Parts: sequence; C-alpha cells; structure tokens
Amino acid sequence: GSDASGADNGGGAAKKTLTIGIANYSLQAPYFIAMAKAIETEAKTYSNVKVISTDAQGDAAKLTTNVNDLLTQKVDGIIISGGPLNAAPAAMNAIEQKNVPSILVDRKFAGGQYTSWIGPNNTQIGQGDGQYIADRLKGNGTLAVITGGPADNTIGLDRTNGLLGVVKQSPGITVVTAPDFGGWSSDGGLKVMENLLAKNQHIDAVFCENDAMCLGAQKAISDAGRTDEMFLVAADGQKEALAAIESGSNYAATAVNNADTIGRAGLDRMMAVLAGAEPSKDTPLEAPVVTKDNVDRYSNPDSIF
Amino acid sequence: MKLELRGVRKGYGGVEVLHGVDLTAEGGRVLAIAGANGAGKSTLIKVLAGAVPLDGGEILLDGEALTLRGPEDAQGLGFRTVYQELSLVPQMTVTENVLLGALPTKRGLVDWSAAHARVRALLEEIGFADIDPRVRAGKLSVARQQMVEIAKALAVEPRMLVLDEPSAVLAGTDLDRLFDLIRRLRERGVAILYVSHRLAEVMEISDSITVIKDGRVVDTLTPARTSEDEIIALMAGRRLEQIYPDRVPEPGKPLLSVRGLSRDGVFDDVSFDLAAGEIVGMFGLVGSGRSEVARCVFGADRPTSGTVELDGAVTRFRTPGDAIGAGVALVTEDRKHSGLVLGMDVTDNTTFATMTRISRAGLLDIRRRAANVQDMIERLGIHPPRPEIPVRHLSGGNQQKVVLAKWLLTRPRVLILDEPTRGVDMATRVDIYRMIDELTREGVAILLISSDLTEVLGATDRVLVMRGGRLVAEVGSADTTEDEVLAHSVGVAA
Amino acid sequence: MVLDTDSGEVAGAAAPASARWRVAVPSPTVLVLIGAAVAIVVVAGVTNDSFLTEGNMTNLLRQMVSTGLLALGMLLVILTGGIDLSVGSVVALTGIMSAGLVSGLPLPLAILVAIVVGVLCGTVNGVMVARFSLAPFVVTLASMTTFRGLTYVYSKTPITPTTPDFLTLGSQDVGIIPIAAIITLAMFALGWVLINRTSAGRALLGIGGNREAVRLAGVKVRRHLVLAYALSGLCAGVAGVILASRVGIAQPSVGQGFELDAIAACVIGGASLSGGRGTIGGTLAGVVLLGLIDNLLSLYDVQSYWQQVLKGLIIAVAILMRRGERQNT
Amino acid sequence: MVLDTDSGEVAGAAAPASARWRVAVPSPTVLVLIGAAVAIVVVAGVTNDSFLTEGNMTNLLRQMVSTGLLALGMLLVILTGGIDLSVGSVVALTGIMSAGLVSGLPLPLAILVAIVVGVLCGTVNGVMVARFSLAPFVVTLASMTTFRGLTYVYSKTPITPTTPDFLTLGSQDVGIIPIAAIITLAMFALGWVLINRTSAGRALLGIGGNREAVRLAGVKVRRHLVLAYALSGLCAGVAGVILASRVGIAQPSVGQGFELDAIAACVIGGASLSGGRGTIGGTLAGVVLLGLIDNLLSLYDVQSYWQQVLKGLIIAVAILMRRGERQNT
Ligand SMILES: Nc1ncnc2c1ncn2[C@@H]1O[C@H](COP(=O)(O)OP(=O)(O)OP(=O)(O)O)[C@@H](O)[C@H]1O
Ligand SMILES: Nc1ncnc2c1ncn2[C@@H]1O[C@H](COP(=O)(O)OP(=O)(O)OP(=O)(O)O)[C@@H](O)[C@H]1O
Ligand SMILES: [Mg+2]
Ligand SMILES: [Mg+2]
Repeated sequence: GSDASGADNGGGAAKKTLTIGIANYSLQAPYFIAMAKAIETEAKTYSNVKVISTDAQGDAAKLTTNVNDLLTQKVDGIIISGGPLNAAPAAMNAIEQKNVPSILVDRKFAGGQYTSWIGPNNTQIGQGDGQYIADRLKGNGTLAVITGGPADNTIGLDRTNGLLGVVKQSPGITVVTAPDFGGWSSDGGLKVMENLLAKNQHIDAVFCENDAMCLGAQKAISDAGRTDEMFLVAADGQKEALAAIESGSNYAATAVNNADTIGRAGLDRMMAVLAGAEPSKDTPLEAPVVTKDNVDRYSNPDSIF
Repeated sequence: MKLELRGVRKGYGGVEVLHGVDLTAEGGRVLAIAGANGAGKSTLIKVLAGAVPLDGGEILLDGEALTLRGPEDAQGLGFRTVYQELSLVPQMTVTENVLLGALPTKRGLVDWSAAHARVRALLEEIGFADIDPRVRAGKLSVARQQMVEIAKALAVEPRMLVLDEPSAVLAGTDLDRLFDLIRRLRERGVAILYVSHRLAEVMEISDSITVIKDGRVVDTLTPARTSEDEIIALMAGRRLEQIYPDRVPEPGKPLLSVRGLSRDGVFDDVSFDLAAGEIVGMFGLVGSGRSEVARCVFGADRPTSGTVELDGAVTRFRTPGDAIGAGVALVTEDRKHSGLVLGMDVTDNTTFATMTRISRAGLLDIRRRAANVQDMIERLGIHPPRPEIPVRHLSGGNQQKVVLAKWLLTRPRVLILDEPTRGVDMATRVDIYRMIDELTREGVAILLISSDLTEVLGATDRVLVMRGGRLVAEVGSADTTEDEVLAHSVGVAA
Repeated sequence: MVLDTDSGEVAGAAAPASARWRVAVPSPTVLVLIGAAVAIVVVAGVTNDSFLTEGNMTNLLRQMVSTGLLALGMLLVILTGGIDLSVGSVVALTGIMSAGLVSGLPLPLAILVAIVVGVLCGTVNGVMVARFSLAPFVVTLASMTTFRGLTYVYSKTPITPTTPDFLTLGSQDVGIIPIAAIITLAMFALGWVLINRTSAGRALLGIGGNREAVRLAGVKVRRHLVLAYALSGLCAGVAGVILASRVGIAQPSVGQGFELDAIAACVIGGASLSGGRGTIGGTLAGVVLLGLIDNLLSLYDVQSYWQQVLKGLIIAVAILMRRGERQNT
Repeated sequence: MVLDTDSGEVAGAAAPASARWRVAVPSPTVLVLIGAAVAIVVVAGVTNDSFLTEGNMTNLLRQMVSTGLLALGMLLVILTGGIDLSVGSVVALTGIMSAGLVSGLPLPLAILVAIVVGVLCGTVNGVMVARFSLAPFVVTLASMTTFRGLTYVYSKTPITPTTPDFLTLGSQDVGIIPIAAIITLAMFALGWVLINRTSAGRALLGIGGNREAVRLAGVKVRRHLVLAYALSGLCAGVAGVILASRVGIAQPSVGQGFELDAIAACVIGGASLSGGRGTIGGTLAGVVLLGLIDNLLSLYDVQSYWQQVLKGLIIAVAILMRRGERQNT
C-alpha cells in the first residue's frame, strides 16, 4: 500500500474538532467492515477528529438517505465506501450543494463528481492474477472462473475482464465460467465450485473474483478429492486466504486489495483536503500478487480482514 | 312464478349425491324439504343458488330452461338463499354483511348512512330491531348471526327464498318471528323452500313436504294428510316406535354442583346440581347465557366468581384440559367455530380430546385409535362411514355426530351437551337420546342445553330455565308443559 | 360502542352519518402507534440536535416513500388474505426501465410505460392467484425471481438516465416537503377512499374475511383479486420510478428485501395476514414508525450491528403494545 | 378414495389398522411432485453427461441439506398457521458460534451449545407468538433482524474453526451419501413420526386448522406453539452447524433469504400458509424439486439471469400442476 497524500498534512487542521461521516453501502461483508474500522482507527491518530459511520445495508436509496443524514449533522467531510455501486448521483449532488468534500474509498463512481478517490485498480488485480495463472499453466489447461454477482457490480467485472485479457492470449487455456454466481461469500463459492466439479472432468486452475468465494471453492475441491488437480487464485488478501497460501495448500495466489491500507489512506486524504491541500483526484493503489514466496510480507494476524 | 327441477344430478369428486331430483316450487307456497342427514338437501339448495354447478338435468323457470353459472346469476333472478353453514364475514359489520355486493352508492362512493338505514329497516321488519347494524358480525351470538343471514337474503326483494335449517339455532319468540316473516313473504307471492329437521315446524309452516332419501325424491306430502311418523318413516326407511326413551328419574349422589357462578355481563349467580344418572335440561332464549354457563363450568372461560364442585370437592378448571381430566365433557354449540377442524379427517376430529390418553411413550396407538373411531362411526351412524374423509365433506348433521363422538370417547362422568341435535335428523336424534339414556344408567350426569322445547322436555328428567343471565326456574319434565317453560323463559308468569 | 373496541378500524369506516365524527377517530392500534411515534419524536427532538432540523425532516419523509408506497399496495393484497413478495423486483424492473426509456421517450411517457409495466407484473400475479387458485406466497415468490431475472435481462448494468429532469421527482421539494412524499400521501388518501368508500374496497376486505361468503353474495371474487395485485404492482411501479429518480441511477439489483419492510409496516399497523383486517391509517403509522426507527438509530450513531438488534427489539415492543390481536383472527 | 383428492396428505396418515397400507400411498400432491422430479431426473440423465455422475449426486444431496432442514422446521411452524422468518439468521448465529466455540470446548459440546442456542432462539419466537399472541410474521421478522445483529455482535468477521474434526459433519460421506444428508433424512423420519404418530403432531395440525376447537378439546395450545418454533430453531441450529462445517469457515452474513426457500419447499409440497395442512413427504419432495432445479440450471449452463427467470417459471408450473388447492383452505 501507499499513503499517497501523506498523513503529515493532517496536523494543520487541528484547530477545531472535525466530524467526518462515513457512508458505507454495506457492513455485511468483512472487507467493508475492515475498511470502516481502518478509517476509524486512523481517525484516532488525530486528536480532533470524530467519525460518524452509517450503514446502508445494501440499499442504494438508503445510502443517499444516510448521506443526507450526515449532511444534516453538519459533517465536515464525507467518506463513501460505495461497495458495488456504480454511481450515486443524487447523493453526490447533495454533497456538492453543501460544498462538503467527498472522498471515495475502494469504489470509484462514474461521472467524476467527487473530490478524490483512493482504491484498487481492479483491472490490474485481474491482470496480475491472469499473468500468474498463464505462467503457471504454461499456456495450457482449463481455467474455471467464479464470479461474485451480477454485472452491475463492475468490481468483479473489471477483475474478470483484466484476467481474461491476459489469459486469452494463450490459446491453449480453456476458460469455463460458472453460470451461477458465488454471491461473494464462501458458501456461495462452495456451491458454485461443486457444480463446476460435477460438470468438468478436469480443471487446472480456479479464479474467483474474491477470496471469500475461493475459500469455499477450495473446500469443495478437497471434499471432491481433487486437491492435487488444480490450484486457486483470487483477489483481496483476506487473512484466511493468506493463511491458506502460507500453508502451502493449492490456494496459490491472491492479488492484494488491502482494505486497511485503503481505509487509512482515505481518512488521511480527507484530512489533507480539509487542511487545504489539493491532492491528485484519482489514486489507484498497487495490487501486488501474493504467493507463498512473498506472503510473509503481507500477512498480519491481527488484521480484521 | 313456478320453478321446476327435472332430473337434477350432482356429485362431488365422482361420487353422485343427487341422483335425478324432480321438484316443483311455486310462488306463494312454502315447500318443505325433509330428509335424513346426508340425503342431499343442502346440495340441492346449493345447486339452486348457483353455488355449485349441476352435473345433469335441468332447472325450468316458468317453463324456460335456466343456466346458473354462478351465485350472481341466481341472485339476478331474485333467488335468495340462507345457507346451513353460516356464511358471514366475521370482521365486517352487520350492514356490510347484509348488503354484501350491493352496497348503496352515491357518486360512485358507498353511502354508509343510507346503508345503515336500510339494514336497520330490514332488521326491524324481521323483528330484530335490537341488532346494531354497526356491530361486527363475528361478535353476535349464533342465533343473531342467523337472523343477519336472513336479513341478508331479504336485502333484495326475493322471488324465491331458500332457507336451509334456519331454525336450528332459534327458539321461542325468535322462531315465531321467523314464521311470521315466512307467512308475510308467502302472501307477497314469494316461493319459499324450507329445510328443517324439526318436523313439528315443518308441519306447521309448509304447504307441501317433499321427502328426499339418498339423493332421490321419495314422496311429496301435504301436511294436513300426513303425520310426523309417516315422514320419519319415509326419511329413515323404518318406523320409529318411540322418540324419547321412558325415563324413571333415579338421581344418585350429586356429582357436579355449581354454586353462585357469575361472569360479569353475561350471567349472574347461577347455582344448580347434577346428580349421577340424571339428565337435566337447560332452556332459555337466545342470549340468556346458557352456553356461557357451560363454558365457564368447563374451564373454557373464566368465571368472575362462584365455584364448581365435583364429588363434593371444590375444583378449579383452569383449562378445558383440566375439566376433561376430571371427567367433564362439553359438546359446544357452534361446531364450525369451536367443534371441528374442518380440514382434518374424521379420525383426527374424533380423537382430539383423547389422543394423549391413547399414546404410549408419546406415540399414538393408531390401532386403538382406529378401533375407537370405527366404533363411534358405527354407534352414531356417521355417514359415509369413512374415517379418512375430511369433515368438511360431511353433511351438517354428520359433522355434528363427529363432535358428539369426540366427547363420548372421553368417557365423561359429566356430559354437557350444548344444542347437540342441531341439524341432526330425527332417526339419529332418537339414537342420541337412547345413547344418553344408556349413559345415565352407567352413572353419567348429563346437562342438555337446547332451544328445542319438545326435546328439552322429552329427553330430560328436569329442566332449568334461564332468563337474562339468571336461573329463573326449575321444573320437573314430566310435571310441566311447553307453555309453562316458555313463560318462565320470557318472564311472564304462567 | 363497547362491543367494537377492537374493530374500530373496520367499523369506524362504516359509521353512519349521525356519528360521522367516528371516522376521524383512529382505531386503538393506530392510536398506540401514533402515541409511540409522538413519544419517539419528542424524546428525539429533545436529546438530539439534528433530529428536528428541516433537513432531517425532509430526509425522513423522503426515506418513507418507498416503504410507504409498497406498504400501501401490499395492504390491498393483505386484505384479501394474500401476500405480494414480488414488489422489490417490480421496483427494480420499473426503475431501470424508466431510466432506460427516458433516453428514447419523453419523460412523462417513459414514466408511464414503466408504471404500466408495474401494473402488468401485478396483473400477472393476480391472474395466477385468482384464475388458477394458486397460493399467493408461491406465486409471488416465483414472480419475484422471474421479474428480477427480467430486470437483468433488460439491463445487466446500472443505467444513468440521460435526462437531468429525471431527478426532479425524487429530489425536488415543495417547501420542506419532497414531491415524492406528496405523491405518496395522495396515494394513501386514494387508498383510504378505495377501502372505505367503494364497494370494490369493501369486497377486498370481505374476500379476506370469508371468501366463500363473498362469492355466494354474487361478488366477482377473481376480478377483485386481480385488482388488488394490479394495484400493488402499480404502487411498486411508482416506487420504482421515484427510487431511480431519487438515487439518480437505476440499478438492477435494487429492492431486495423491500417486501419485508412493506409487510412489516402493514402488520405493525394492525393488518392481519389471514386477510380481512387492516387499515390505511394503521399502515401509514407503521411506515412512519419504521422510518423513525431507522432514522434515529443512525442519528444516534448506534453501531450498525446493534442497530439491527435494536430495530428488531423495537418492532417487537411496538407489536407487544397492541397485544390482544390474536394470531389467526 | 376419489373424494379425498385434496386431503390425502392429512388423511393418509390417519388410516385405520385395517387399511394400514394407505399410509404408504403418498397423496396426489406428493405423487405429482415425485412424478415431476422423476421426469426431470430421466430427461437430465439422458441429455446431460454430468448429471447422473456419483459426484453430482453427492453434491445434489449435500446442497439440499440446508433447505431440507430449514423446511422441516418451517413445516412444523406452518402447520400451526405461523411462519418463521428468522431461520436464516439462526443459521448464521449457530454456525458462527459453533465455529467459534470449538476453539475452547470439545467438539461435541461446542456443537451442542450452538444447537441449544438455536433452540433458544426458536423458543423466544414461540413464547412471543404463543404467550403474547403476536403475529408470527412480525415476531420472526423482528427476531430475524435481532439474531442477525447478535451474530455480528458475536463476530464481525468470518471464523475459521481451529479443529479439523469440525469439518467432518459437513464433508464426510458414507459411500456416496453425505453424513449431512443422512442426518437430514433421519430428522425427516423423526418429523414424520412426530406429525403422524404423536398427539403433539396432530395437535400442531389442529391448532393451524382451528385453534379454538383444539383448545376446547384440552390441547395445550401455547405449549405446542412454543414446541413448533423451538423445533424450527433446532432444525436451523443443526443446519447452521452443518453449513459452517461444510464450508469450513463460518460467516456472519450467511443464510440471507434461506427462509424463502424453506417456505417455498413447504408450499410447493402442499402446505397451506393458513395452517392445518402440509406433509413431510410433500415438503421433502418440494426440497428435492428445488434442489434439482438449481443443480440442473447450473449443469445446463443457463446464464444466471435466465436461471432466475426459469426458476420462477418452474416453480409456477410446479404449483400449477397441483391446481385445486385453494388459496385459503
Ligand atoms: N364438498 C363436498 N365434497 C364431498 N362430498 C360432499 C361435499 N359436500 C357434501 N358432500 C356429501 O354429499 C352428501 C349430501 O350432503 P348434503 O350436505 O347435501 O346433505 P344434507 O341433506 O344437507 O344433510 P344434513 O341434514 O346433515 O345437512 C353427503 O354424503 C356429504 O358427505
Ligand atoms: N342483543 C344482542 N346483541 C349481540 N349479542 C348478544 C345479544 N344478546 C346476547 N348476546 C350475546 O350472547 C351471548 C350470551 O349468550 P349465550 O350464547 O351464552 O346464551 P345462550 O342462551 O346459549 O344463547 P345462544 O342460543 O345464543 O347460544 C353473550 O356473549 C352476548 O354478548
Ligand atoms: Mg344440510
Ligand atoms: Mg347457546
């Protein structure tokens, strides 16, 4: 990760107490929980920052409402963790009207109506995974792809498209995409993998749009007794996935999309903006691929996610 | 007007119930239809009301063939029906029930004041001005609901009025008011079809009587030239020697003593004793509180004060289960609401009160259960004799037998029967009277609540009369007259 | 008077002219709910600075629109003894269609077409339930899935409407009152008239109370059932369009679980899922109560997980306050 | 015989000793469903190579476990005329608790505690419904939210159980039959005995059919209601533990929407949401049918959006096949 804006700028705003609102699209998934936590933890490093965290429970309209609620409470800035949302024009209009800075973390909205964005480059995540798979398969084999949900969530779409862009360059690699969604969860990934295993005699590699699904898929593969047949690659860097990689299992790699880094950077960016800085608008973070070789650099047993 | 049925056939699920019925009803005449339970009377009526489609035969109105595609067609012709099973919407007011589907509107919106006024006038006309049209129908007593049903049938001036056992829940003056109404309608030229198991009534009100047996018309008689015995013989296919068993009252030691029992607003300070081997009748007008007394004794409702003693010891039944455990049984008056689980079969319904008793280690002894049910089917003549049939598909009278069977199976020491012969045909009544007579020989004490005066006097040893929630008189059945009992019940000195 | 204490909701509507004032006296259920709501508002107003601000009130109103509209349509269906699980999917379908159609059609026409699609969805449900006598729960469960699938077939990705006017409906206010809230309240008023002052409305209640009795009285049961579901579709269609307009982008995934909130509002407001009982006033009160709970829990900065626990408990307490309602009556 | 076409499910169980064979003859509903399932299996077996493989059969069985267990418990509640929306949350709560507890307790004890928590959750629902006469829909909607919140309070993040043995329950097979499927079938068998061979079971049906009538027959209504909900909690608890064990990681977000599948299985199997009607056989058939649909749509590579449309339509057709069932009877 990288603290693009630099926390040191924050000190300048220490005069009065600042209230920062966080509008979370959903606090059901550990990834977003971890990110909200990171923002709050980082806020504690400033003496004058109070954080109000809201949860739209997966409802875009509620996110709009929550943003309005936060504006009602006269927050000084709003950090939005938009989950799968592609845009939230009404919410962004309201923020713009009140002239409050908005920082997007993880999720970039279409339309550019925000102060600054820090998040992963999902296409790059896919490409990194794709490169790893193509290399390891040496250009030949069957790759199964498990997607998280409908295409209105472009996070997954970008990752898969990034992956396919690389993998498709090796004509020897056959891609089978599961027709049903893994729902971004372990039990979903398990079920989709079970069906894939039933349908495909031989699979060499599995790609999941996030770690949670691949953790379930790994279990399905071991239940079917086909652990030696294939390896798994995913994205996020969830700590269970890192542990699986570290243990030398067939969970081979994951591309880092560090909730903790993004969250902290998001708050720091907000403080910088409030202090008057004009940071670069979009800050995509690096997404290194973690394998057994470099996993010790990324694993942190104390992290939530 | 003249309505003819020719060869009408109707079956349910492949089993034919009406096998070609011919019948003629005429304006200005009351045609009574008599027949044993399950003979097909209600089915015939449903055909006429367009409630069920007929399978064969034809209906002619003044010589022209009719097709009834639904109840709305029959209603359009001025055929109005009072069904045997109450068909009110309990959540709705009396007004809405009476004018269901025909609420008066003004500029497209319902005109409630006109509606209430209309219903008040209607209720007045049928002699029930004391029913508040704005009250929810479900809050009324069964008898009052029955009168609401009748008002509903009269909401539009009928050409033909069909009444399926309208009197089963009525007694005394209520019944008189119904008969007045029928006579007035007859004078106005309305054709009336009247179904009842109370043959004395039938003889009194009808111009002719058609007897149906097993879905076929067996004869049409004129009241002046027939007798109750003859009708019963035609219905049952056998002659009944005697309706009520001869009873020599030999009360044993008191089993159940009710002392100063009251329930606020319903009844007050009721005390009486039931001795082993005794049949005690309880008579009263609708709403006099008989059913409520029974329910409080049985633990179904809580009395506000007073005690119930069993074998001389004060007991307190918190739930019906306690009462059943102590050997008290209550056959409730409203089988549809409180007696039966209509969707479940005869076996279940017959054994609900005894199933824990015939369980071993938590498991039902299904052989024993089946044997018990079979026994009851035979003893009460439940028809059809099939334990696996849902009670919903039984005729009204047979449903009543299932309720009786359930309580008889508990082998009670004290049996309270609230209108037990409601809708039960004559032949079966005789069986029931014989059965309770036999029970008393085994030392059972019986309280028979009934609105049928003849029955209350004929089947019992002595009669308690209630009026306005109080016990007002006690008379020996053999030493009194119907007029005397009636007088007590309305509060006129005899 | 005494006799009908727990039936005020139905009986009240049927009061004669001489006692016309009774119409204005809400039933005990509604009174309890209004009492609860007022208590909440007072406590919140005193203890929380942001609560009684103009901005928050506008917000609160806007927030209640979706649940409100869906609950209104749901009530009509619930009165008949049915249920409509498909409303969330209809919201998604009509929302994305309206957002998609504005690029080709004039705004009012696009909205109209989307709402008509909502009515059609409801009609399909109604026909399945009425004509084929199928259990409403399964019919609408099946159509919930089907309509959601169709939404994705229409567009897999969110649609940002090309016309800026599209946002007016969901975002504009008249004074502090959002247009959307005015539309919702107007629809509730129409719903009140339908239920209390038309024979069709009474028939809906009757069907839920005793379908056979209503049929025997010559009422066309099927036609009325279709009407109830079609109106539920209509309400969901309006909600879908307003929601898309409010968020400013239509997502195919929107609306999941909305049906539960709508049903909850009806039941908290005294409606019985067995049919035959329920009122417009109660439902509105239920909507307000649910909206207040959500709004306050977030204003008071309650942790999201505890918010859920608290929300559940508050609903439980709300219904506990109107004991006496029996499960099957 | 002919007369009881739409009641065979209840009647069948009550056959007298002399006609004991009737017990073995499933009702028309079940026959239609079995027919549909067999037809699907045959067609799928012929046209799809992967379908009849050992691996897929094991999958199919394993995938039916959650829905199966939840539907079983749900059936008991539905028979009484109630509904239990909280089962999905109970799955999450018990799953994560069992996974969390194994780190401190011996495996069987951890599982037991988790299941007891499930029973407690159900009991809370039951007491609210029975003791305070509250509408089951709202009670369990409230507890659905509450239990979900408690799950997150217990652990916001997924828990990986530390004991490898924990995984046995969900993953081990006996031959090609997963242990979990055996447990499920055994519980269905117990459920059959409960419903058809015990007075408690008959009481549950009676309560749903006519609560007042069975109360007057001496049945302790409240106690039986609590029993039904507690057993639903038990089933959800078992499902939660098995699911956590099967996935190998317990997530607090698991189980959303599971209640709808469980209810759908019951209703497809002929249960009536107004209570008093439903069978174990029908419910099992409903579970199998839903499982088959899911499995096949995926094997045939039907795109997810169309999967939803098709699934909805197949459910609609399945219930259309057993017309005659009336909405409120
Ligand atoms: N819905 C139904 N399904 C199947 N069988 C039915 C149905 N309704 C009535 N039957 C059967 O039709 C026969 C005639 O019933 P019906 O109700 O017409 O008798 P009834 O003459 O009115 O008897 P009662 O005097 O007891 O009211 C009975 O054997 C009954 O079991
Ligand atoms: N005018 C009335 N309007 C409405 N309800 C009435 C009226 N009169 C009596 N009731 C109701 O009748 C009930 C008392 O009658 P109960 O059933 O105990 O008496 P009953 O003598 O058995 O009469 P019934 O023949 O009606 O069963 C009470 O619940 C009372 O509320
Ligand atoms: Mg009859
Ligand atoms: Mg009585």
